[in-house]
Amino acid sequence: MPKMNMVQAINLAMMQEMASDETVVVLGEDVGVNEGVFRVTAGLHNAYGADRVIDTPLAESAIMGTAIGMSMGGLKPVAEMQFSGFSYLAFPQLEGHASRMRARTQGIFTCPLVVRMPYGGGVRALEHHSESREATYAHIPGLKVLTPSTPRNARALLVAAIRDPDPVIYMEPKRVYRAYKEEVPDEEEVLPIGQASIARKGDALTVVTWGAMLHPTLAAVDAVQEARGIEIEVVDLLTISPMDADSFVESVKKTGRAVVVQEAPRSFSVSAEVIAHINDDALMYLEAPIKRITHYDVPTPFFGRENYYIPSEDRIRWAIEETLDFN
Amino acid sequence: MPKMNMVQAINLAMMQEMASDETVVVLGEDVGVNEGVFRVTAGLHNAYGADRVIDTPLAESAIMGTAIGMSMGGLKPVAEMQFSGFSYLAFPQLEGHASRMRARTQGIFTCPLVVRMPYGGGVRALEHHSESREATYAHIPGLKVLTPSTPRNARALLVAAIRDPDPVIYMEPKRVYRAYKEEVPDEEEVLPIGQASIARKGDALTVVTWGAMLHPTLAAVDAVQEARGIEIEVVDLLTISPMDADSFVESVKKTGRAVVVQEAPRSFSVSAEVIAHINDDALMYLEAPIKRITHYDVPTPFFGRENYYIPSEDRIRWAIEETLDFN
Amino acid sequence: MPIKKVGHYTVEYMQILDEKGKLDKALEPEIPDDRLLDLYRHMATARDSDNRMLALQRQGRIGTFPLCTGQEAPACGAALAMRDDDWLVASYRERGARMMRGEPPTQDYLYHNGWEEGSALAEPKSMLRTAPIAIILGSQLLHAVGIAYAMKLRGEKDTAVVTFCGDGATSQGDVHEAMNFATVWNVPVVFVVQNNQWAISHPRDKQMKCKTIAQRAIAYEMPGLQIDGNDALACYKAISDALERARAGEGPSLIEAVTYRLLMHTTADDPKKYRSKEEEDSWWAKDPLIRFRDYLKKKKLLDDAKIKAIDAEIHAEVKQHVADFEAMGGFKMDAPFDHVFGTKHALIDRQRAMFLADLNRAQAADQVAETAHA
Amino acid sequence: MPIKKVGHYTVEYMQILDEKGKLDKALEPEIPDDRLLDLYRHMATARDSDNRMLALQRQGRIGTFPLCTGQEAPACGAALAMRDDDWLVASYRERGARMMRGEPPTQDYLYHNGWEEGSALAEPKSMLRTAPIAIILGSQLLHAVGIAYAMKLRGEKDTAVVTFCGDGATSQGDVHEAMNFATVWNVPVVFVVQNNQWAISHPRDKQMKCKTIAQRAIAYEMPGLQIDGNDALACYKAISDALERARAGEGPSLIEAVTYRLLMHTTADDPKKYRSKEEEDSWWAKDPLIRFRDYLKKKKLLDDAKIKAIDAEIHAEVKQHVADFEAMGGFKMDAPFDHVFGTKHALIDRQRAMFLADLNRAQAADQVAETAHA
Ligand SMILES: Cc1ncc(C[n+]2csc(CCOP(=O)(O)OP(=O)(O)O)c2C)c(N)n1
Ligand SMILES: Cc1ncc(C[n+]2csc(CCOP(=O)(O)OP(=O)(O)O)c2C)c(N)n1
Ligand SMILES: [Mg+2]
Ligand SMILES: [Mg+2]
Repeated sequence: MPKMNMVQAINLAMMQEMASDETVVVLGEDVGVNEGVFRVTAGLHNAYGADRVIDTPLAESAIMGTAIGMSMGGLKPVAEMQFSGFSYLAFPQLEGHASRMRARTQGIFTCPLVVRMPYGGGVRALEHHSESREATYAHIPGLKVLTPSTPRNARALLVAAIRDPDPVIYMEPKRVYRAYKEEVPDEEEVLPIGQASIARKGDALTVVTWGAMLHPTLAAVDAVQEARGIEIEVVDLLTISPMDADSFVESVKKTGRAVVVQEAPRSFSVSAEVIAHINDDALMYLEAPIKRITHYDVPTPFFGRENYYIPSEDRIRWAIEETLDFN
Repeated sequence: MPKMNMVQAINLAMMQEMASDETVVVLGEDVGVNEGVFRVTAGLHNAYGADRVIDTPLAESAIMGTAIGMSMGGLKPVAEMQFSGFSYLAFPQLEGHASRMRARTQGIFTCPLVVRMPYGGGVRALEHHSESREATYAHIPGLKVLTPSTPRNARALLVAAIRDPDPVIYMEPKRVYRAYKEEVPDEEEVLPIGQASIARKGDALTVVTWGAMLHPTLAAVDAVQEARGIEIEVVDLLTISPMDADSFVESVKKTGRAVVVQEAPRSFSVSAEVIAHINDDALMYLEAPIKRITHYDVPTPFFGRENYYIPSEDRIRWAIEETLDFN
Repeated sequence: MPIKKVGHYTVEYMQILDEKGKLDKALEPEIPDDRLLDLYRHMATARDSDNRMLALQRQGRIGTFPLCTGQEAPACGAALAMRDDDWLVASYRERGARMMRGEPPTQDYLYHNGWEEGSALAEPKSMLRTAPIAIILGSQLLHAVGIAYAMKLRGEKDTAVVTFCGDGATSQGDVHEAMNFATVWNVPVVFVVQNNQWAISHPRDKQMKCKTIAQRAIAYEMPGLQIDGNDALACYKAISDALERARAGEGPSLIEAVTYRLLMHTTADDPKKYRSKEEEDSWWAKDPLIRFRDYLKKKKLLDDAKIKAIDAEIHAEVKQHVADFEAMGGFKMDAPFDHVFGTKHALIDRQRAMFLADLNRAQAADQVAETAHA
Repeated sequence: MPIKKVGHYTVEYMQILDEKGKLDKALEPEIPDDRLLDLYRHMATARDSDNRMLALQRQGRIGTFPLCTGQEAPACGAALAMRDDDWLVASYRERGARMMRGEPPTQDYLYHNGWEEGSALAEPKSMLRTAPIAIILGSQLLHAVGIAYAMKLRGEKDTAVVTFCGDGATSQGDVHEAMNFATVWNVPVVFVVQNNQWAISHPRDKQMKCKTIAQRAIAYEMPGLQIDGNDALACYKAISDALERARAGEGPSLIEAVTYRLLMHTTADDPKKYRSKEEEDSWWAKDPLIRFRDYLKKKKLLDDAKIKAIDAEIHAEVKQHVADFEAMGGFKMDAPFDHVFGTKHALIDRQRAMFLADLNRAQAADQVAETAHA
């Protein structure tokens, strides 16, 4: 199997889906000739031409609104928001139409489309280029929200997203884009939407995380495991909405202790939903409060301070240790 | 004290604040000559003229963006979104600017402004006119989000919002607009932002709710109290963000049982945040899982079905009973 | 090099059948007699339906709805110019166009009584190319552009999209973005703006400073035309011409149809708050339905007796449709769970189960209550 | 009534000092010598700063930043035309204008090295009327309109707002909404579009079909003018004239400054992916800085020796600013908690306490690690 970074893996998914399904089109700012500001769409324009790999004028609402029209008209658009920070201009179209075209028409019209967007911090970027707002999309019924965490699952989830009959928000943790390589099969690989993955098996504590946070989490977990000779379970959500609550609820029933790690600000976030599910179905198994390690409820600072605000391996490790030690 | 419905009470707040502070301006669609589609701005245009009560062209992003400019330029704009369902067009300006102008410039520039919007269902309205998406705003650091529940607190909170140095999202439960009247003092009354209210005192169980849901909640609570001869504590959040977690955490420490009632869809919502706070600071006091009574994770149905989707007094009562009976 | 002129633009206005019924023979479109009668019938049906729905709404038998009285010409004129496999991407004031495309009026009633079933119809075939009513102003124009792009990419040569919005909606950013994308992509779209002078209480001259909406086309180097929107012939002709250009690969056009909303914005609105009886009267004098009816009379396609008969027929039909609508029922309460996603997920299934349990419990409680009262 | 013409519009282009250095005497603005030299100095400083920052960025000593080389004329020309109590609401490519308004260049370096301190300055007074850099394309034009509304309502008679965006940004809905609101409100705003031919990799002719951006003004019944944006005199004059109209209560104007981004979009961009060396060269031949310098030479305000001296001075200053910037430090790590709200709240206080506890723990751990290594 070839080794790829996440950029290459996402590219592979689009390359192959465009080859096998001629209704798939890619659109966005600078996605064609320039091959994307992160080169995620490299080679697509060359291979499939300007009509299927569309360099759009500069307007996110229009990219989203026309993608909705394309999906109603029989295409499968994969729209790129250059950065998630500008995707809010497309939010009204997503909230008002994509998420409920199916409900509005009881399935007569649907919006099978994907919105890809790099998100998250840690790359020393300008203002608006480092936020993590998956909760904003996840709270809208009718949208599916995915956050891959590794090259291999990024590819397999994007394939699933493109084939899915619903609008899918596909949030790419840009900090992972070129962070490392992983084996990714050339042949088709599809991961089911709505299903979490157990990234580490264990029984001492459950950590729930997703996206870029998987990596400092695994490092922290490794450190604690080594120091204490225990095994910690790590649940990588992969799909934020609809959430696979069973994955971590079952885990917590076993471990009795949980930590949630997210890059987003603390309040009204995905971590709260994870806690709510544990409360629903595993409260009586809990031996300690669930700790959440998050960004704080402050506007995302410019990059000079960002490393102090995004959860670090240290902060995650301390939270795990404290939760283990609670009694 | 005169008796007023919520429309009149909100109107009173604007009328008086415009009188005492000439930098206060009101802007929005149909807020002037027409006095608002719900007549919430009745009399303002007459009293303060078209320059301070501004009938804008039809564009929510522009209403918000110009309001931001006005606030930077020394005015205190009170912008109306005709319905919260159209406020998402203003979301990029709120997320990208209003919420972080202060952080971006370390306080050199600020956006003291209020965005009023009727929200919520139960009034047999057209599509997009019945959603309850307070979580969407609450998740953005730098925004304050308020949901009054009665005429009197609506007035006192709006006064606070207008005087506040930060951008405040003021969500008006339109189902309550004309539902009933309450005594509202003519004299100044200001409620602190960021502080919940104890709507009923009790020790058997804690119900946390806000906005329109306060009323079916109180009815359900009354029914259970009467049937069982117990006392239930009801916390009315009033401010969604920044949340007054102590209010219900302290209550739960006393009661050991809690129910959260919200009109919004279930997942990634304010109720999850309430549960997360209880987990943080009162987990070990809990004698039962916290039940949440919510809308479901489906696009808000048209009004023919809405009564089955918005929490009813019955559903709230059953949840309270089940939580009381849990052991 | 003094200041150079680098562009020249003009804005044009078209009227074929004027307020006084005077006809411009040179511009008169050729329309077969049966189609002309069909146009009249649908304009009149839309009008009758408005009246009927208004009465129903006042009696609480239907929800809030927007009225189309006075604006029948652009909608029905468009539908007459369109083919079944053209797409209609309308707003909420094009009742007549939807009917002309074959939508049973019961759909409209259902929709405005709060049932998704009212916008969920796969038949006739044209319904699959009739987008549901769009309420977020201006947002639908982008869908129209995307649909047109899809048609073009999929190699459809002979189809186009007609999309509608109001004068107020033109202030929305989406409308600008749609016109810009459409012209850059050169896709087959006809943008029809129903300039009915008001956006709820906001008058056109405070909505924009430009003298015409047609001149907005200049910003996109697109053909733009202002027409008398109360003149059904001008509506038909302008939209036909634009459709022809679209089909020929010549791209989008903008048509400003100058018309008037004769009644309230919706049943929740009171126009007395913001406009005068005189103004309204001046527009009743330009009533598109009367004007078109008189044209058909002059053409000897109608006479007073025939008009009376047709109007009575329409009235009876509308009444029947309302009766049909009111006989409908048994809507599936958990249908929203069927349509949130096109795939199954445990989370939705569990919530449906919770929903149904509560529903059953409520119904059981109701039965107990009823029995007790019996 | 055949088709009537109801509107006539023309679009104009202004150039004063052409590519070859030829001057239109009739249009030449009267600018005092010291101001002309000041303009040169700031254009040259912006250019030198670009180069310096590029080097720093490549060495990892500063973050990603947008370059302004080639576009000094519209920004500096605007600043020259403005007063201290006019508002500047710019985008991210107006480095020169900010400096001319008195912003120390260290601010720019701080900002682009990830510190809010770089956009948090209350002095000189003009800084309180210089909005922070706006990155969300087009969004700032609405702020400009709101600020202008506030000025007008507060009775300021002699002040106006100059706002900037790029050719790409004009595709955004916010830009349309801003121009519409500005004209309806008749507020004192000058919209300057820096049409630098590219939006990252997207060329102007695929951004819009219209031949000029100036003609967009027709859509709002607003004065619009296309100018040579590499001609500092034209930039100054067009913006001065528009400001004068604005101050006189005649409302907003649109100016399209035709220019070129000679270097990369930002340091993260590689223009070789999408445009040719020939194209770039053809625009280097129109370099606004050289052209303006030669004008000053012809005016005998400069000669080669003076130029050399000034350029060396600028170079030394920029170097000094960089040194000053790099000497800065000790930023308060928990400052974001100070500025999330203007009021105190327990939730924020608690989170700050958590933050500080973790920060201290991390620093303590670092010290332990350092001690261990020592
Ligand atoms: C984005 C958005 N904002 C506000 C509204 C509320 N609203 C419904 S219709 C209307 C006026 C529309 O005026 P116009 O576009 O002229 O269309 P008309 O109703 O006159 O046909 C308003 C403000 C809405 N539906 N969508
Ligand atoms: C709303 C929004 N979308 C996307 C971006 C990312 N982006 C930054 S600059 C740029 C191109 C801007 O082109 P133009 O407006 O012509 O200005 P220029 O950079 O050429 O000065 C893009 C796409 C952004 N900053 N804001
Ligand atoms: Mg209108
Ligand atoms: Mg540009």
